[in-house]
Amino acid sequence: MDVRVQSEPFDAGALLNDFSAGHKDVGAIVSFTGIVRDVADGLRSMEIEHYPGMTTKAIETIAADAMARWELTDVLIIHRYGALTAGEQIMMVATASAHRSAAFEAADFLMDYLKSRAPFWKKETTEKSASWVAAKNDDEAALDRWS
Amino acid sequence: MDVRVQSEPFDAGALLNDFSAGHKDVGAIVSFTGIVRDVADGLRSMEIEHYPGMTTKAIETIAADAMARWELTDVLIIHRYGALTAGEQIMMVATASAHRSAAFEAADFLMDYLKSRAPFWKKETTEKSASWVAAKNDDEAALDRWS
Amino acid sequence: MIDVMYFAWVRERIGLPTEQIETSAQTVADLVAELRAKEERYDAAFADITALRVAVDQELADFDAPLAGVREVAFFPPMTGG
Amino acid sequence: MIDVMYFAWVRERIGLPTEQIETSAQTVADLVAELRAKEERYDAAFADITALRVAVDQELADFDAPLAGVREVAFFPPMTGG
Repeated sequence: MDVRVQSEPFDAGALLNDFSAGHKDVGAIVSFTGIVRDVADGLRSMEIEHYPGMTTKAIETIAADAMARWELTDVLIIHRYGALTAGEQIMMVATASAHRSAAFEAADFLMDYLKSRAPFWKKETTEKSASWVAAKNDDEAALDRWS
Repeated sequence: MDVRVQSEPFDAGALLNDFSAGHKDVGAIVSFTGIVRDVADGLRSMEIEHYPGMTTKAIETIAADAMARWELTDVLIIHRYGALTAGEQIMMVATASAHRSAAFEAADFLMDYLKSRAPFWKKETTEKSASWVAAKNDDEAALDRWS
Repeated sequence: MIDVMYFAWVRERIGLPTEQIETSAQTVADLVAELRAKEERYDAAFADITALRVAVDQELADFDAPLAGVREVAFFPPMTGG
Repeated sequence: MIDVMYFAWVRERIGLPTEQIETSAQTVADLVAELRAKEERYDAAFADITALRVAVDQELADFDAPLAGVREVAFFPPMTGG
């Protein structure tokens, strides 16, 4: 399990290759990369605040839940904080499994939980205004899929 | 849409980075990489036969179906043929979308259809014997999820 | 003349990947019947039609698909890509 | 003494990221009541408790969680990671 919380950009392709290397028992690798989208008013920056004392622990708990729930060989999670601009990569998860469905479901699960249970908060500053991104009711509802 | 059918290995990481580059309207990228797994008797080689006249067309049809069904910005599909050994990458799909669920579902859909509707056949040669991989009833049943 | 192609174990059982066949078969099923009558190895390959799939002019088709104007027919087991 | 932390708009509304608080509150809810009584900006930040989440010693908790032995309490809006 590899969990990284960092402000620096990351190289998703290099990380995917490192993650894939040296697993002969793995048949399936799924990756998800989240990217800052531009918004209607023109995004000047996306500021991601986090709770340093809690973030890594919270993500490790989510990753351990996934590994307990599916037959996974490995899990990678990277999440950035700080100021990002449109087009930048915010975060990435990767899952490795002997089974395709396990790799897909676990990656989807990780994303649902990272969204609602890892202590990050996004603030969008556009050319016109600045506001905290509101959590969606859907985000919470998404967790019910896994209970 | 980018569809490649080739015998040569590919660099999944480099392809993922190329695929991700230059999309500011994309929030989510999902990739799936399929890897040749070792088997109990020791895999000497996995031979993938295909139907050259049909393969690319069949895959393009599957990719077009996915793009008609979900709001996707782009789709990448690479599938190899020829002789592979354990640990080698067989194929890769990547999907880009503004929406996470669309990217996940479309990648899952592409995999289900590539498995049962693209003209590839796998033959495993182990230290003891050689045999064609049989399609699973599950593979066909998986397609019903999308109808 | 139709190009008939075989893949995977169908190819191995029949012993060749492709052949040109002079036929007046109206449907794929008719063509299969002709092939089975031809030689033992064809009869064996086509014994269980439910284990086979067919493509007509490079698109998946049914065994009752008509052959009028068709240039290429391929027989193979269920696909195992991905 | 408990370290109390605020994140996102809770931090902005209260105007500071963290403070040490001398309290005899038995639960998180008691602590919230104490804070609300303190100053208008706290009262405003905690006005709608359903819009807030709380972590006790860096783990998500409920507002009725006990504070005995607790060193750190954090208040924040629902998370928006991913």
